[in-house]
Amino acid sequence: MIDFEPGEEQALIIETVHAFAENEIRPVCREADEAGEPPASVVEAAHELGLVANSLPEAHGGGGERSAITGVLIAEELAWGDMAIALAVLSPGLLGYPVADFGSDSLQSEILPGLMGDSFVPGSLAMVEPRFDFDVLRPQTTAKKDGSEFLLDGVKCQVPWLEGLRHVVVIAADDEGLAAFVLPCGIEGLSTEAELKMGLIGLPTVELTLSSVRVDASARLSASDADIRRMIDRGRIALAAAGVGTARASFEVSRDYAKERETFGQPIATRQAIAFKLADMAIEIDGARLLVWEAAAALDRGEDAARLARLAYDQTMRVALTVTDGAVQVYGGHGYIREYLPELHLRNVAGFASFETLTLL
Amino acid sequence: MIDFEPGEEQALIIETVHAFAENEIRPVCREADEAGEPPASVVEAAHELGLVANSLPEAHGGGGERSAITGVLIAEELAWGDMAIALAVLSPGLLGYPVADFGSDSLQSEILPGLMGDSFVPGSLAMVEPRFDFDVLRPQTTAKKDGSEFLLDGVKCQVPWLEGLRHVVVIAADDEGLAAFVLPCGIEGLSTEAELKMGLIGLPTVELTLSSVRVDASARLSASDADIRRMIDRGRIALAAAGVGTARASFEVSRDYAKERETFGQPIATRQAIAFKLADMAIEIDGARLLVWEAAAALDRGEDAARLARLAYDQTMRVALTVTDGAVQVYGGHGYIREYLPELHLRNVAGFASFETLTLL
Amino acid sequence: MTIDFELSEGSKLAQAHYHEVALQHMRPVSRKYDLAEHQLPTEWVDYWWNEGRFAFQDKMAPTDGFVTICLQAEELCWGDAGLYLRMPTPALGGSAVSAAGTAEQRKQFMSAFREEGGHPIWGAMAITEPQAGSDAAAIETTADFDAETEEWILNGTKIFCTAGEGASTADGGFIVVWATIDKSAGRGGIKSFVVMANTEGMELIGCEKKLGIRASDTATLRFDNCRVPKENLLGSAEVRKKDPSKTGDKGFKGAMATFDASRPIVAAMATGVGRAALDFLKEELERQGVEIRYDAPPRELTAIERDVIEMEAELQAARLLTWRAAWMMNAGKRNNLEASMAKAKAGLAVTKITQKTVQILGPVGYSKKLLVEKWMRDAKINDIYEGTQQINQLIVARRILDYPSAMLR
Amino acid sequence: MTIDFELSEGSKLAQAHYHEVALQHMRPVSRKYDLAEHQLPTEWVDYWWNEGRFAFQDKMAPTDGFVTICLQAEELCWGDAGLYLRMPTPALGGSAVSAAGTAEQRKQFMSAFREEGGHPIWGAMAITEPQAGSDAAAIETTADFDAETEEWILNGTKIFCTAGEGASTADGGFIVVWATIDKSAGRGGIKSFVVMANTEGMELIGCEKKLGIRASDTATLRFDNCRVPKENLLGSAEVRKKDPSKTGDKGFKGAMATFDASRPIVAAMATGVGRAALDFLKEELERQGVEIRYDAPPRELTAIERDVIEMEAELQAARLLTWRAAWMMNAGKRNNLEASMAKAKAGLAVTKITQKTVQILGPVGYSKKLLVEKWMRDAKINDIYEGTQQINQLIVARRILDYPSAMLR
Repeated sequence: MIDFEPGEEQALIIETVHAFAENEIRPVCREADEAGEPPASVVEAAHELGLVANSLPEAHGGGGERSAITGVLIAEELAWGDMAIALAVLSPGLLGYPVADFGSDSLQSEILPGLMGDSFVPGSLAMVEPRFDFDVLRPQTTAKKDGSEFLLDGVKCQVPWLEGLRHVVVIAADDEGLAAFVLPCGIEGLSTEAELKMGLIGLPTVELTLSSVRVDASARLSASDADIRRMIDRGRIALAAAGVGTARASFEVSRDYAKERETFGQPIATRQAIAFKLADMAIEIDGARLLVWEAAAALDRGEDAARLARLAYDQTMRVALTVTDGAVQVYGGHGYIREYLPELHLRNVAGFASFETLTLL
Repeated sequence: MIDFEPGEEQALIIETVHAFAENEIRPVCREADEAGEPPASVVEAAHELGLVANSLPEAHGGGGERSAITGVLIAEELAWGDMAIALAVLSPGLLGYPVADFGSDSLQSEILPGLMGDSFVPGSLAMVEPRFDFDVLRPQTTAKKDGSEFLLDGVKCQVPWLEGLRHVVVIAADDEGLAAFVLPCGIEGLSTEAELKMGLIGLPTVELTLSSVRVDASARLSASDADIRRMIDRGRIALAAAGVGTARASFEVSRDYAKERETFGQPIATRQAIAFKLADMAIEIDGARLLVWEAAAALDRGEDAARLARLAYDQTMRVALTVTDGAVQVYGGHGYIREYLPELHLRNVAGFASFETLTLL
Repeated sequence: MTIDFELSEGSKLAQAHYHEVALQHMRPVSRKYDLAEHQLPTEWVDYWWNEGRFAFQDKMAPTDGFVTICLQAEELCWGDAGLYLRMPTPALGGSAVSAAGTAEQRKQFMSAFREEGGHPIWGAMAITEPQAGSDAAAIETTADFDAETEEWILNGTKIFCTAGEGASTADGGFIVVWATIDKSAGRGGIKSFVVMANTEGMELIGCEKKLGIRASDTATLRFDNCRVPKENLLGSAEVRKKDPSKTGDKGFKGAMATFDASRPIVAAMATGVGRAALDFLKEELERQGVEIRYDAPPRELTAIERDVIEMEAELQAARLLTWRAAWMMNAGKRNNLEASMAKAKAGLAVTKITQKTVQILGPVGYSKKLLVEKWMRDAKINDIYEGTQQINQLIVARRILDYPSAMLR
Repeated sequence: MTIDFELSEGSKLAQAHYHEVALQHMRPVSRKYDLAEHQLPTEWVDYWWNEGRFAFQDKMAPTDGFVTICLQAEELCWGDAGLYLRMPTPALGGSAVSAAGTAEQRKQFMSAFREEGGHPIWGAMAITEPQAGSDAAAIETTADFDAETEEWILNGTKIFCTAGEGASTADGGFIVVWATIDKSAGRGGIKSFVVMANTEGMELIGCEKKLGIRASDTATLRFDNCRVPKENLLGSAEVRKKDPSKTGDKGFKGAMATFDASRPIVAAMATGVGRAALDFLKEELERQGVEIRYDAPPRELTAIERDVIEMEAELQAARLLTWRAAWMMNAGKRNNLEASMAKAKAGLAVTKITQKTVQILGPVGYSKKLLVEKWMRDAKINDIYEGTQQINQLIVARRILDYPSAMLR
């Protein structure tokens, strides 16, 4: 039965997360963008909400309530506060969800409790590679079986690398297709170089080089090629939700600015060119959000969501860019100044085409 | 030395042709669209202007003043009156220019004078084929050498077929690549079926079937594969000019309508949504026109204009569709009624993607 | 109660049923009545009157309410939007009566549409006037009360009245006419009146020749001292000087409310036309051996693949916005904003989708051998009627900015 | 005299020369001064002051006048738009003096920029105010005449003053400040005044942190009883109550005229940034073995091929509109409409082109290892300053509709 209203529990979660985004995240988003990392305080505070923990298995101390719909609702609200910080506070899921879904019991016991301890421990997933023609389904990073071990070689980029990171999930191609490995950050042969990028600066990322990294077969998750494709779908849908949240933030601040800012003695919001631009923003944002919800609902029903994920991701990419660019326009000269939010929103979504799995559900 | 002003002679031609388009073509454009052919009177009247004759060789009674720039200026003005009628009155060029450029003396003597006689004689060129993936450079219509003759087989579409047509130029692939043949309309094995299409209804066209059409080698023009590619460039540039003229007509009528039509006691042109739409139309039309001029200038300098032709053609296709669709929007409900021009303009440019060589320079 | 995109059993049955109807009874005569403009599409009208309107009842199962109605509109307009608008139903006239009428009025005017047998009849709504456009306050058609005969006397001209020929000429049908009973009161004076078919003083001037939906009778009607009994007034006769959309006047508000109900349906109709084009394009591409790779990286896609994927996303966004607006009516929520969002998005999306489809298909897309060119012409109406793109943007803008109409025109 | 797209010899030499300058002196420090925001780019400034400004003179040949100036702007902004705006030149201040000043004033204020040696100096124009935005009539900075000392006393605050740091602090430079000598007269009271660098009462508050063009000093300046001799007023001191843009007042009109001269240059700057991105993309694609087939049928193109071809068309359209507006100045034609057309088109086109380029290049496009992401940030300014996209649409709309500003705001 068609229904567009979040359940009571979901509504409560939205309310809580929105309040957090408004009171804790939004006020420090500029600081994080200039500093190149999120303030530790906000990350810890978010950790207390247990947003990721709540979706991890009860067996290891989690809430055991994994829901893609709830996940996208949370991602949108957090990203409404700030996309970079949202991805940072959700990063434990980059490690936790794959391990929970495809990790051996011992691996789960080794890793999951650590993600749900008293203080925040980030996670990371290395998917994207630094090539203009990178194809997420055909990584050039390889994993060669060598007896009871694997040998990993390749270069990854846009790998979240937050303070205190212990493990990173690396996607590579082995003889069975796509495969995922859990590596300790300190493992021999793994080196990192901090990345400078246009946006998402508040989320520190690295270029990750793997030269003959030797890991035991137990480090390989049981995820099949198909499983990892589904993981990519989950990532795209989650990221799309974050894009919707960013676009919504940009829409709201520019709407408010347009009502305050006066020219020729009238608020610029009374000019059709501005008013209609805002109207289109609102329409497109709602449209993209519904695509995201539909894709998430498909995930929760256990259906193949590849196509819906692609539609939601691509649509959000277009909408987020148009909306944030439009917000800069609405602000006029001030839109170009780092004192106001639109330029930050624009930078944060400009790389959407290659963000892929910067967050998971 | 950069200059954006037509020469004195060109200015005079524009003035004359515009007056003709305004007084003779525009008043009958709706009639032609409903009737499926241009009124004979307007075609004859246009013939008197000698627009095509003026560009044909002096040796055969023409003006010998072939200029791509002048050609696009004329095409824009005529199409400003009506695109279908413009293509009809310019159709002698579809036969005359290829014959003048690549025909034997005898063929020229046989055909050209007829195009410059007392009364209008149309021409035609069969290029496009009825396939969604038609590639103008790889026609499936073939010409097989058979002794001193050629055997032509294939199907063409969007072939102009006006009252009194005597010869049609057919583009086919022979063993040397693209080749052009001049066929009498009555030749054995050539059959036609009248086409019904969304727009350009005022220009009657047919689907042309060639089944083992046997012609003497003398019917093959000397045009090389490269020559015909250049012919295609000339067609695209000419057509782009017609597209610019159509878009300009749509812009002008909707601008005037917007100044007359009142809602809430004010002309709708005073609303930014309408005013800015009109402004964008004006900007895009001028931009497209300059691309057309630049491409035509390259032709007149004898340079390879393939790239510029493509840019001009594609840009005009986008602009013409956006502008005519926008004009319908400006008219609101009236834009959907066949009593007003925008819907006609929209239909006329909607097929632009495949018009290719419906006119030449 | 939570977010859910699964259609109910009844909705799925409806979808399947009306898709079949579209295939069997609309597509076969689609081109015929595009060419034979204004001719009554008897095959379709008779089918609907004699069978179609009853055909689905036996299949009844829990539906999604208004969403299911949108599904019907989408499927039937996937069949043919022009024929859909020519269906013998109360249409917008019915919506007006339902929204603003009393129980008696609903019974009096609507029951004929439920009776078996008889000849086909239509309902319609007449709002637009030659000078007024989308500006309801500028309505010049007048309604004067004759206290003696207790009748309202209508005078004026209406244009763009969809189904106006059928509704004005087939006995038993009716047209809801917007008129002012007090010009000085502006919108406050505007009321709607039910005028039965063939009422003396109502004259059918003719039908518009249009870009598309040529099977649809878009009528011009003249009212020359056309008398209707006072019972045919929908809502109260009281005139409020304040903008009635702010007051409780069920007359104008009710009339306006019909848009909140009809816009999602129009959006669904648009979606249907757009889907017709997109479905055909995808089938044709498949026939041509062109595959759409949803999992290929953006940088490896062909132009056509990206176009198709974008068109699918745009169409689905429009559809979901439509379903949301319709679902809100089930839930009894005010959907004025969401209905305009859906209408604005769907109208624009399908205009672009159908235009793009014509382009991609090249010469065959432009030819009347296929229906693609017709779908492009039909689709455009959705960007125009029931409030143009601009009107709906205006409504959305006012709502999101919380501006009264006076602040944003 | 006829339509001609061939550049003159001098123009071609200029193109080649400034392209070399961009390659040798701008690109190498482009990233450095993007990261070191507001730091004086000494390599570039010193080069320009000591060599650059004289380097081309010996190559003199018949040029295309203003078109050639646009070519310079395009090439140098292909190098780096931020550094271009930091060039020690009279810039917009110079345009204002040339347009509205007397021969003496031109000599007095501009000559220092032509003298050899000395230290680098800048010219600038200060119009925008915290509350005014693009609304010139709302300017609140006042200029009062002190009859005793025959000086104008300026009071107010200016923001978004490009090159404002250099022009206000390097002796010999100057800023043209817009101020009103009669608030009640609206635009009629607005005059422009030349304020020499380091004039007492003019204070540099600071520079804006921006999305892009970070090498450019976008200054905020406060004027606190800042006194300038009466000779520094550009144009007449007479106040016309009528909208001066309709009268002969060279003061305001001249000030406005500077936009007609500067907008084509801004459009050319935009084109340069957009071309930097497009050139790089095409080179990168070539390195990757991706060919752009200009002769392939639309239906066979890859998404990237179509993107590139469309970007080329958009960029070229912007460039030609720019050249036309500049050529009109050579021809002494009023180019107010065409200048705004070029500005509006170029600003929007390059915003989209650079954003698209970032997308196509994926992770590498988003990284600061390349300049592509910087070009996207730099390009956006062209959609905003010298009149936003919307302001230029407004100007174009008024002109094509022949509406006075009062009818279309």
